[in-house]
Amino acid sequence: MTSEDVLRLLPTDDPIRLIDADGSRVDGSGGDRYELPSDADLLHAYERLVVARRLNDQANALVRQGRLAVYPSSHGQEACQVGAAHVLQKGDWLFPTYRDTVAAMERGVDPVDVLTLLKGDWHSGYDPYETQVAPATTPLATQLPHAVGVAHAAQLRGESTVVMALTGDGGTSEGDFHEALNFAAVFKAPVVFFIQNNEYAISVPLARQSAARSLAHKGIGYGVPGRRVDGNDVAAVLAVLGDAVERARRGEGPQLVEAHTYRMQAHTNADDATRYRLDTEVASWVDRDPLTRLEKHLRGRGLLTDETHEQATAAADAMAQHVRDGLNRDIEPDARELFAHVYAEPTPQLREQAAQVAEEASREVAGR
Amino acid sequence: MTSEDVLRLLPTDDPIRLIDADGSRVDGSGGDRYELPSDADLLHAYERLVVARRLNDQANALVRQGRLAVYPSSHGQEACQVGAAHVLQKGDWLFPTYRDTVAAMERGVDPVDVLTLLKGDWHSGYDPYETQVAPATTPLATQLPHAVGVAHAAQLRGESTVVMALTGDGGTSEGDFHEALNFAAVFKAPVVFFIQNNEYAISVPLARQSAARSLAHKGIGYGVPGRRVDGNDVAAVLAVLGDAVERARRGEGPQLVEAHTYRMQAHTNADDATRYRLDTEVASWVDRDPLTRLEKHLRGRGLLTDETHEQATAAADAMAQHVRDGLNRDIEPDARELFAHVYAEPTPQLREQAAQVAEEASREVAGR
Amino acid sequence: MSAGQIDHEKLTMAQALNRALHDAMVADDSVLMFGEDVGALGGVFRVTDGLTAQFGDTRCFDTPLAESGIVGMAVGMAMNGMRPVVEMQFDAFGYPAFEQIVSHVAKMRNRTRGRVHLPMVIRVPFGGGIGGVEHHCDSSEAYYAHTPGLHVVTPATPSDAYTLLRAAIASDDPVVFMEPKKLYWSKEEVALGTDGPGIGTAVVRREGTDATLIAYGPTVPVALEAADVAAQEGRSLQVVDLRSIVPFDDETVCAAVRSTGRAVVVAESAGFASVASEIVARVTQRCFHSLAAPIGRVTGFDIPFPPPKLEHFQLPGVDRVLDAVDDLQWEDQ
Amino acid sequence: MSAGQIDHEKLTMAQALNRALHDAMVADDSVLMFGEDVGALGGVFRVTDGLTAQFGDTRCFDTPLAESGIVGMAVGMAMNGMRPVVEMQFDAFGYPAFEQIVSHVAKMRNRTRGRVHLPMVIRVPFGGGIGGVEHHCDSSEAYYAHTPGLHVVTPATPSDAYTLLRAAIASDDPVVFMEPKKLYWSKEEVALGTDGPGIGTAVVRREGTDATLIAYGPTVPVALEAADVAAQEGRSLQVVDLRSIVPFDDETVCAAVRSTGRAVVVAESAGFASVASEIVARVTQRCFHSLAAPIGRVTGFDIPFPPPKLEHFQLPGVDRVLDAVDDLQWEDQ
Ligand SMILES: Cc1ncc(C[n+]2csc(CCOP(=O)(O)OP(=O)(O)O)c2C)c(N)n1
Ligand SMILES: Cc1ncc(C[n+]2csc(CCOP(=O)(O)OP(=O)(O)O)c2C)c(N)n1
Ligand SMILES: [Mg+2]
Ligand SMILES: [Mg+2]
Repeated sequence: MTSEDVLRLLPTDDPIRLIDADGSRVDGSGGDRYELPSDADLLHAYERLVVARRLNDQANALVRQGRLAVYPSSHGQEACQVGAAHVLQKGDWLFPTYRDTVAAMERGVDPVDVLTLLKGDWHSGYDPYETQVAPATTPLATQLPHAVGVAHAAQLRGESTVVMALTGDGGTSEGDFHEALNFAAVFKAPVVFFIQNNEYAISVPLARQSAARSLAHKGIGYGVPGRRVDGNDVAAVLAVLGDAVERARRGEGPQLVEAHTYRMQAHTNADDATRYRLDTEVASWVDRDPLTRLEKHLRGRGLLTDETHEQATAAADAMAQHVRDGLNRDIEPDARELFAHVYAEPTPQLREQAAQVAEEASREVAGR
Repeated sequence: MTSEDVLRLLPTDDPIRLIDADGSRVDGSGGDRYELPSDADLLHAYERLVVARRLNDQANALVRQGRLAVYPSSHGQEACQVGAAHVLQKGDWLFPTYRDTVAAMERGVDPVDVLTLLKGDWHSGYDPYETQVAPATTPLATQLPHAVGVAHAAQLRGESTVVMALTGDGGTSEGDFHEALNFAAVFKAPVVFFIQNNEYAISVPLARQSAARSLAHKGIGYGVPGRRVDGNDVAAVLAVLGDAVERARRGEGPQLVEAHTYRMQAHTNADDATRYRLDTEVASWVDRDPLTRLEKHLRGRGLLTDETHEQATAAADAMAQHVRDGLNRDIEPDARELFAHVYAEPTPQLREQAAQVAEEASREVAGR
Repeated sequence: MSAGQIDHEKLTMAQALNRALHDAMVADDSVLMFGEDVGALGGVFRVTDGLTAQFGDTRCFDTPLAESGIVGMAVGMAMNGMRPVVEMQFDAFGYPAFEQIVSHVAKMRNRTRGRVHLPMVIRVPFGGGIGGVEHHCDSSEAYYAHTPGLHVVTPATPSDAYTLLRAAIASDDPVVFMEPKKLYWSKEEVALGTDGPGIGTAVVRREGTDATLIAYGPTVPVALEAADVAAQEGRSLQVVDLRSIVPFDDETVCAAVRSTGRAVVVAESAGFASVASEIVARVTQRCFHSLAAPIGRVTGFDIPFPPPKLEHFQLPGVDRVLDAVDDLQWEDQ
Repeated sequence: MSAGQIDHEKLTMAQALNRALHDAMVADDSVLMFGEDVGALGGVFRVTDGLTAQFGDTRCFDTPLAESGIVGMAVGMAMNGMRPVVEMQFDAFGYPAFEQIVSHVAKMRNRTRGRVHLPMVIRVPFGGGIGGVEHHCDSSEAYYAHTPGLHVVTPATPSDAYTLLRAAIASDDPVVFMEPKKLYWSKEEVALGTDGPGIGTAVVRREGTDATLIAYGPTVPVALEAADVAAQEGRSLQVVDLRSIVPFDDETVCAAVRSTGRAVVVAESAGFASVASEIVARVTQRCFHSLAAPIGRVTGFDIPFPPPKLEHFQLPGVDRVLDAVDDLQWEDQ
């Protein structure tokens, strides 16, 4: 390996951007290496961004109405999540975090099922094997070694699966991020590590998370190419992640992509973001909104008709209605479920404990 | 930060070397940026390398004689350890691993005390506060966050302490390596992370440890300069580590230095290295020996007199005699020690347990 | 505060903890607080609220998101003259630091033959009952209590929260300080002084003659409520609050159990190989011939902590405690 | 091997484990083995000797040195059709993987409502008695046994090593497989078959009528030796080998204890909040009125595992077991 081979692992100085905040096509900043996605792909992304934004709005509303216990909104990060899902093929896996409801939906998981956990019910509202979407993970970065294992297993069987592993900026500080990236590199596992750098880990700003020029600069330390992309430019996200997925599939090993984006809302509804950041900072990101940016671009090129717009809105309406219906249904808690999934067969101890709860329940019924 | 600022964090393509295997002064390979240490420093290093080599030989002999239970030899790595210790000033801290007996000795710890643990007695044969040498650590990489904490505490009090934190190549794969480097970078803690890359982690070769061009390439991902040095060239080790210590002390934050060296002997005496590496590989490193290299260099420059040589041998003899005397003394195991150091004050539970052991002992005496 | 004079204030447990941190930081410059979101945000439970503002961000500060690094750095700072207090944001997020806690925090004094000691506190919000999603409701005290070299304490009242945290910070040994999340908002008049029962001392929270309930942290109010109900039914239950799991106050607990001859241990964590098991084993050993019935256990089931909609099944409640008391073979007398 | 026909060979426990891995890998392509130094070296205890040579380095391979990564990768592989077996080189080096084990290995089936299960084995060499330095002699079974969702088993004989490891690999649930280091070189005739008592079953290793010794893993030979000595002194001790800590075989253990009316639990790990505590608590609960004396405990002290020169004080030995038996209030009868 010569020096040049090493340097190509470093990301560009600035995040790759294909469409500017005002909707115009960008040249330079490394973006020239990537082609703009096809009109069809951009139009599809547009519709899905509209739906994604609506999911965030709808979920926030359900929190206010007390139907959801908590919601970590991805408002402002929808381009990352739509992009991450759309570049995958059938059979590829996605490993989402708690903030990646949109990405899971875009991979075909019913949003009602994704939100089940946040309603206070069982974690896995969905069957991970139906869509190859892993259960969303809360302990930060812990899903990343799983992603490597899934990829390595597929690789050993000669399958061409690619695994998209999501993490936040905060998650990159955990030991598991390091170990996963290193394992992937050593085993040349087809994993795309995708960091949504939204500038905050709850209240902690990026500067407290890393002193590096960018998080993508970590790749070279593992022999893995690192790329930076404007996370509010869905065209760039699609292009850069698409390229990364293709490389991973071709056997070039893991890829690291950092998207620069911003968490427009509080960490969750339980958080008070005014304690640690200024409204003016938030406001400065409004202009860079991924949805309006794409809309401007498509309108500028005459690609976005009122019809497309209405079609997207209709899709969003339908999704929102579906989510409301699904989440307004009341969950009947069933105590038997407590003991049903701990092991393939409940242990004798769990059978005893289950019997105790059943007995309590029958006494309650009798006592009524 | 401009691109140039970032690139200066990358190490040179080849390890920095000041003295070649044949003893001659090297130019190029980045070595020109560093001055050769003074004659006095080199002569001192020579004597200490002789003593260090002898410590390894003596400890191996003591293992064969059954006086030491186990010994992880640093034969071949003495230049790293002598260098790491000699660049520090009074008040600086050293965090050694189990393989760094020589480094600890070079910081002023009695080698008999360092070896106490390996004899089967208490871990800390020495008082870490007397020499600012932390107790040698076995769980890999776990000492690195401690090093950051010691450095940060000193920094907060305005002290100019530098902390030298040692790890092997294998240790860099652990999450704690990542977390420590990142904490140090974020807090600009004056820590020099010094990797002795000896090509193996027990039986696992470097290629299974990392796919990166070098381990020093990890620095840039934390915003930390990474440097590579020929670990069998004590002049280069002194120069590069000396520079790193100075930078850390000046407030430039943590530094990462990787020494390329080789573990000439098995992992410990309990290991069978023939299972995983060829004798020819080992033999190829004999020519690069740190001690003979320095000797050739000094002889070539007429600096090494027979007198110096004899003086070094005498120092080694004295040390070896001291170690033999110290380790041939039998340890009287005292059961009371079991309970004395668990807490500042033994808990009531421990007092009960101690009483039980005391009672057993008295019955044994009575029973004789 | 002048000597002998002690302020009293009505505080929630979270506020009492905050005051303890504040007062300890005023009293001793070497006391530091760090972790995730403990700075500007003041902690997700606001336990560190205002500390950065008052003491600056070198005394109370946010770290990168890495618990092993947090605990490991605290070890180093404690080695070098500081008295760090660190927060694990939720109980299950202490697990990444497990190696540091077990292999270093717990062992440093012993492995250095007493030469290096670690005056540090690891604050761990624990337990359920707040409708938290998975990984936010674990009870991990058994892991720490089983590890020699750690003190493990847990308050059940705002007053104890203050006293015990001050004692933990003052301790020259590492203390794992378990904070019952569901009691963060419980409120009472708190004496802001450092005397009062310290680490290693259990207290009898309610006198009673028929049976003894042994509880700690989040189950103390449950035990007290059960005793209230039992009293209405004519049964007199004594309630012991452990406060300190390690060291364990055998004397107080065994005296209490001997005085009634019957006992039930009430704890939230899964029961198998738990602190509750230990209490049953050691008290039985010491009080065997005073016992009219085997000591009962009301604990969490041996299952991962369930989702919010199901957590009421998992948490020891008054009914279950009273059932266990009923099972103490009264007919045998 | 043709059906019904079972080979017998004289093997050490390490060899029996090696054969179990080998035979499982022959029987099922999805069985993989990985960890630190398990490839060319064959493991520091040679348990994986020859596997890479025979099956290639995609079936048995070395990984980077990172235990959380090892267990985490195993989770992913188990999610995706494999049956990984991983080795933690020494007991204390499993701690870096603690978060993965507790938050994922143990919980995956439950959190996915049974949709994702993890057929994986974590091999953990544990215990002292081999003169190992610090961090090489921990007994961590209590941490795992306290964690719902894990099976925890430990063999005490080469035959059980073979049978239990085959059963663990065949299990659809994760198994923490605790290997008593000091028994690696114990030797016996081993039946290389997969039937025989499985996970969840304790066995009576020696019949006896006066008291029951309950042991597992490294303390089983100690208990047997104590029973030998006691027999010479005219006391008949029964010995139960747990084999499986989770699930626990209440039936066998309680039947044994009821038959003698007295019992001592013998375990190497620190006693506080341990598996031994659990055994005492649950057996007392179930057998209270059959007990002539409180169940005794001989365990490690509540101290970090001591240096080699001192370890004989820490390890439960025959004398201490016999002392505990003597303490079972025989005069009360
Ligand atoms: C191991 C672990 N530690 C702490 C937490 C608590 N926590 C939840 S989200 C969060 C911040 C995560 O930030 P980031 O990775 O940037 O993702 P984001 O929320 O911004 O999407 C923290 C500290 C956790 N979930 N897991
Ligand atoms: C956390 C942890 N895992 C595993 C081990 C067992 N172990 C001891 S030394 C070693 C290899 C270390 O290699 P390296 O870091 O390169 O240091 P070297 O021995 O070559 O000096 C291993 C795996 C350990 N000590 N700590
Ligand atoms: Mg973030
Ligand atoms: Mg090495």
